[in-house]
Amino acid sequence: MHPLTLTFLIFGIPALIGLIYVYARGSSGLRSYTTTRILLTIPMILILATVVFFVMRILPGDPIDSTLGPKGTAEIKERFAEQHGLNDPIIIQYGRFVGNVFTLNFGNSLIQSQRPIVDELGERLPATLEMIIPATILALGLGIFLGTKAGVKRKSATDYSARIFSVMIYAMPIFWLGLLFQLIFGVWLGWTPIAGRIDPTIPLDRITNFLVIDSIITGNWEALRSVLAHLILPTLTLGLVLSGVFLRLTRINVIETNQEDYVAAARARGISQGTITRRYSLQNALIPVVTLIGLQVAILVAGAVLTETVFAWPGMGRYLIQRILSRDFTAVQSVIVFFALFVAFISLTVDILYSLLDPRVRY
Amino acid sequence: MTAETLYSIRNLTVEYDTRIGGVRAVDDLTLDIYKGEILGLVGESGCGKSTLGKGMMRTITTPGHIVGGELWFEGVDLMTLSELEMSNIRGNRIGMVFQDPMTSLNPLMRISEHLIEAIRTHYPRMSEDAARARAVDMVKDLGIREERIDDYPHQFSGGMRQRIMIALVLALNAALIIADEPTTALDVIVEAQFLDLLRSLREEFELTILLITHNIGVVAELADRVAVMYAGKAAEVGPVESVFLDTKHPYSRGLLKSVPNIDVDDQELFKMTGAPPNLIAPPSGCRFHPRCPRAVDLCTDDEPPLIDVTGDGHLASCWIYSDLPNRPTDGVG
Amino acid sequence: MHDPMLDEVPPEEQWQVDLGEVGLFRRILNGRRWYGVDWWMVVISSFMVAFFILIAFFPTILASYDPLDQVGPRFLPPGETPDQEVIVQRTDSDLESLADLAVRDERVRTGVVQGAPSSEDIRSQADRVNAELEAGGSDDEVRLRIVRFDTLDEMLTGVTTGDVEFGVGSNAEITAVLDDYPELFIRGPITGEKGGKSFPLGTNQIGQDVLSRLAWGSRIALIIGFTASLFSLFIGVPLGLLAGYTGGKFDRVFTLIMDSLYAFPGLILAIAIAAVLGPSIINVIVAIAVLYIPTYYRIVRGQTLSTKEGLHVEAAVSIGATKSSIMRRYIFPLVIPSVAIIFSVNIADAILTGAALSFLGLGLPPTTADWGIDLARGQEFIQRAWWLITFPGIAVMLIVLAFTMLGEGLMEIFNPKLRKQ
Amino acid sequence: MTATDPLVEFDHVGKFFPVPTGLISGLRSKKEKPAVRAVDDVSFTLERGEVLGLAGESGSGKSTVGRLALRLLDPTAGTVRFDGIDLATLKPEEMRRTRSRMQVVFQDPLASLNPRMTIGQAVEHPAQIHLTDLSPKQRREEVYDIFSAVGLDPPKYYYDKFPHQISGGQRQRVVIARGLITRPDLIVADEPIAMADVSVQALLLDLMMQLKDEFDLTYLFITHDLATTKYLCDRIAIMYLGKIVEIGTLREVFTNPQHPYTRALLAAVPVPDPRHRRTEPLPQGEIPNPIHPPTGCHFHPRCSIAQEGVCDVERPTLLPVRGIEDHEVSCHLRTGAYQELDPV
Repeated sequence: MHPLTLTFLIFGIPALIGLIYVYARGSSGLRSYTTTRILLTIPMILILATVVFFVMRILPGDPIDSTLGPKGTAEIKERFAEQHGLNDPIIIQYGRFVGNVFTLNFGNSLIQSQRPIVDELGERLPATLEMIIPATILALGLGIFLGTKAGVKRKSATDYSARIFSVMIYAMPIFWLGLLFQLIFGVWLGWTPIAGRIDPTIPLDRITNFLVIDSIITGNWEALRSVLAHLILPTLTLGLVLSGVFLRLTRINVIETNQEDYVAAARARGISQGTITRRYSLQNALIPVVTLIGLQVAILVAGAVLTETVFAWPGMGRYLIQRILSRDFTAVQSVIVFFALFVAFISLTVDILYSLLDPRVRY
Repeated sequence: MTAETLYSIRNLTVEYDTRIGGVRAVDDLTLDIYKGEILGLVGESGCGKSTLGKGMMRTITTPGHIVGGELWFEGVDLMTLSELEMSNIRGNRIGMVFQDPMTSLNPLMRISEHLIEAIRTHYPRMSEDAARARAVDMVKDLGIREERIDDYPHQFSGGMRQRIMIALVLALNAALIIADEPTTALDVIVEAQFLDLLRSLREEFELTILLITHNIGVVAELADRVAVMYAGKAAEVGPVESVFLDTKHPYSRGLLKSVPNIDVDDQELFKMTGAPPNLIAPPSGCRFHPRCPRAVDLCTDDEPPLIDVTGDGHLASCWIYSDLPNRPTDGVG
Repeated sequence: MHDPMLDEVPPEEQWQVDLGEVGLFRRILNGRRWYGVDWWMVVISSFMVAFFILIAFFPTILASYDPLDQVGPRFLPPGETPDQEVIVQRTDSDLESLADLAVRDERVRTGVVQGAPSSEDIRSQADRVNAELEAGGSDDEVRLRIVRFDTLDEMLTGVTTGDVEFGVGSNAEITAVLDDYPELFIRGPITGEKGGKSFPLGTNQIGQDVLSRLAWGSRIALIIGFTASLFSLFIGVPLGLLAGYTGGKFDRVFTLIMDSLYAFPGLILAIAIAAVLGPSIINVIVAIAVLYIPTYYRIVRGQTLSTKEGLHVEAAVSIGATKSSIMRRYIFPLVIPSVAIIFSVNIADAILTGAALSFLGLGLPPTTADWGIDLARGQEFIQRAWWLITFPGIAVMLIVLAFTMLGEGLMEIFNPKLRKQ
Repeated sequence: MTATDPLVEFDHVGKFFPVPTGLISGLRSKKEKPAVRAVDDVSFTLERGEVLGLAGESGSGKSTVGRLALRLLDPTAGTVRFDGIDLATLKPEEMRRTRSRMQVVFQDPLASLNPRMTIGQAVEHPAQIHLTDLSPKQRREEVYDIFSAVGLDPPKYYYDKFPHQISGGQRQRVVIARGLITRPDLIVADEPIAMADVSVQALLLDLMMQLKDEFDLTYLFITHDLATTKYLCDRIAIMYLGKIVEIGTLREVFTNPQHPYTRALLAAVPVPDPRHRRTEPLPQGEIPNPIHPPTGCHFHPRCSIAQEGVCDVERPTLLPVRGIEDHEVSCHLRTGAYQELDPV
């Protein structure tokens, strides 16, 4: 099974279940909201694809020259252009390109390896996801926990320290934080490896390209240990920076819900502060936070690109940078469009999740 | 009417610190609430009535704090209780109903969850089913269909939600209900329905209700006794008929006569001069003296005590009713 | 139904009449007691911002060298005086300086320790001397025969025994053992200059002064930050205002475009644009600016919509004010404070993105003194020179922190919801 | 524009707001889309110099009528005439000119004043727009005069103050002053005193009466508080779910209320006199959901005298009460063919 399809299954199934629940049990308002939301993502992807397509074309720099470099004689360039259909009129290229986007076939990479891009992505997407998922979990956990603590006890020591932490982390350039961790934990203390996904000397056959899963399936415990060790620093880097964003979001919302009448009413009923924080302030505060998680995906992906560069992590981000530096035109386009699909998909799922959370929307 | 006192407030003082300085919203206030009565607490905005309500429940949060005074309830001074002991009383012995029904219920919790949570907070030993049964009874008592108990707050109208708030209080057989502007956010007809409900509940559950409102008509219609507040102090306290018909304090006179009355034709509204006082630096002596037609030097010098003018519980804090020689005269009007 | 102002904290307006005249400065001062941390945040961050702007205009305050010149030995740790290469010779040798060797016709035997950088330094010094001689017209030439000894002691004994005419080694190491070789003395540094210069933040892999590069780097960072933010402000704000006020198709179309751009990972777009445009400061600015237009658009449009629904705009319509005067006097002044707050947070983001682009090698031409580039180069030598990545990183963080704290503090003070308590 | 034309005339005016639904149902043809009939077939006239009270609970459409009169909203059906002119026919520039003759006072004074403009500038702006013949100095004098007229003394002191620096009552005086400076004929007051304290309410009501004579104004006074209308108005219209159910002189409506809803309203208003006891029974239930109003007469589900087959089927229209002029009611049992069925 192609790793890419596997990844789509891991994410696709829960989203599909959510969708079925919405159409089965949701109110008419919710159903029309979801259909609108789905229909809206199509123009969104189209716009992004078009922006990327034209950004590549109209700006200076002839892709063919820069790809083939000096050794590209006239007729080699001609054959190359012909082969990749670069001579066809713009409109046809655009039509084919849009067709590819929606059929998820990204054609072949322009340079030497000429491997179908889908295979390239198949290797790299799991690598990026293997880092992004734990980072997001860390970010959400830490961010929401500290955010609630700060929001409930406003103008107290915890509130100020949490805010200082969130501003510091927000200002921290993610690639520098990575370098610092490498320096401290890698070079000085030597606790963790500082680059790559696994110790090169350990053999591990790749099934899903999710090394954690592969090493578990194949029962290769030594590989598992090495993979986990390699995961520590990148996850910590990306996770901490993201936690700053969630902390601020949760804090502002918790403060606002804490000022609502129903919190005062609950307190007047003698409900314990713990229950009030959990069931009244936090639950209501999480609704806006969930909606904004969709938007944070953009920061997550950008962060991933930088973290991969610092830790030489063979993921989508690094692949994009390498392809850009080597002027591989179609690869760059497809990776960017893939990111667009990824972002659109996540924000759509988060929106549906939001509507399931809030009874006012559900009924 | 020497009824038994349920809640006795002694010299309560509550201060808010704002950007411009400390503000005494409630200043050395003494007031008794008798068992089984409906006491109307009326006054204009900024007079401290809502703060008094919160003070009695000790739910004042920063920037406000209770500076002094005693809160005697069922033989205990609530000021001496720890926060935990106090939270046992809140909801269980003293219930509170708020002004805006739209925002007083947690939008993410069903009505049944609200009720069961409140009941089991104070009676943890009670099983889930028993709590739910009690909740259903309570809701039916207040005219809400049983099958709607699992709906969410946004599925109810304003009037219905206010009844649910009452249900939350009665579910715990609270002895005292503090209702802070309960009808202000309701339409006229729903308000009238709600007042009738409060009156019938008072009989059925022998409740004592502190009705805090700015609407003088509501107080006249529902309250047995009324306390008029001005600038953090009690200006006049007494049975509703004698306060309305034989008003003693000049401020109450002005206040009660400046309200349009639908039963009176070609009514002449009383127009009070000046504006509510500046509580950071309140006027010296009697706080109403700058706006009082009867004010004399004595009023500007020292504060008048709350005197029992008629001898049967009709109190007023005004020098007219003292026996001092230089006291102001009481030309009616 | 009506709800008279029941907030028990007495309505402020009443005694504002008497206290209205509190001077602006005093109101800022007594704001401290009330706003607490936010007040401190704004004050501290304003000083930091002022400091960075000062350095950007006058980098020479901190930078004592040109950021691009090679002014010292490579990989010199911060604060250390360089361990100079010195010539050690017998006390009885009359060799004054390297130039005296030029007259010798055969190669002069020179002792060095295996693996030390001395051989390379002495040879490059010799070349320099020969160049001077040649420039001076004489055709003499210093020719050396490098003799490698396994240890420093062997080399020094070689010099004492005359096996080699003189030896070259690290000043620190030789002085430590000089007492065991009474016949030897240190002539002085091979370059002839007295005492090596130390650099407060050390030197990088080419020998450039890290501190100077930091100072000049602030100029680049601020240029990118301000210009990119201004660029996106001048496009995003008017569009947002217009879309918010006029509504209709214009609003729907632009909102769809802006929302799609907003949801898209900005850095990727910037990378694509910067990569295609090629490394130059203008391209970086354009790439970042395009990124932040949606931010301004969304916030200003939201503010305009909520202000437009406000009663005072409906009242303005009812007094017969023209559309433009409503926009100018009733909506724009209410939206401006939030634009100022976004602007400061936006500069912080722009600087961060600029540094990220250069770190990825897509931003500025490699020769510019830019923190991102220093960090990227520094990563290669992370084992050997920790200070190469530390100081540029701190610089980026501090400048971004300054602008973010300014934005965060102001947001807290101006946000009416939070001020209610 | 003849002298006898009423200042304001509503002729079968309707205002329907589409209910926001998703994209899909949005594609369906316009007519099926559910719409809230905020104002539904309302007709009345407002004579020059008169004070017409427009009373009703939330959702009755009274505020919408106010905004339609000022053409802050365009009617979906029917015509609104101001001094005989159909407002819909005016071109934007002409409409702007006419605005000097009609002004508004909203409920929340703080929200209706621009926080970034001093109250002097706020009141001066309409003068800048409409009184173009005045020099800046004369304009400022004009503002000072209006300030004194509304009781903001000394005017110079208040000129440079910002809205948040003065009290609620003073702010509402500024809003009134802003309306008066162009010497309008009509003032639409939408709950003008609702947010003020009791003592301030009395002062504002008195001020409005005094200004009516001084500037010979006509008021459209919108409120939910019937007691205030009794104090201020000449004629009063009661609205329920977008329709006028009863309209007549103050004496008629208060002493001889015809419509069951009016009677219920009058009974429900709390009276500041402890001896008062309510006689009329209260209607059950609450105001229905405006998106799907009840069939026939909207009040029939809550009405104590509703007749099966009549009130829940036919829609009543506003007809004169028998034998009394200037008092109309929209109830089958009180007018028209079914009068004999009236149980009371």
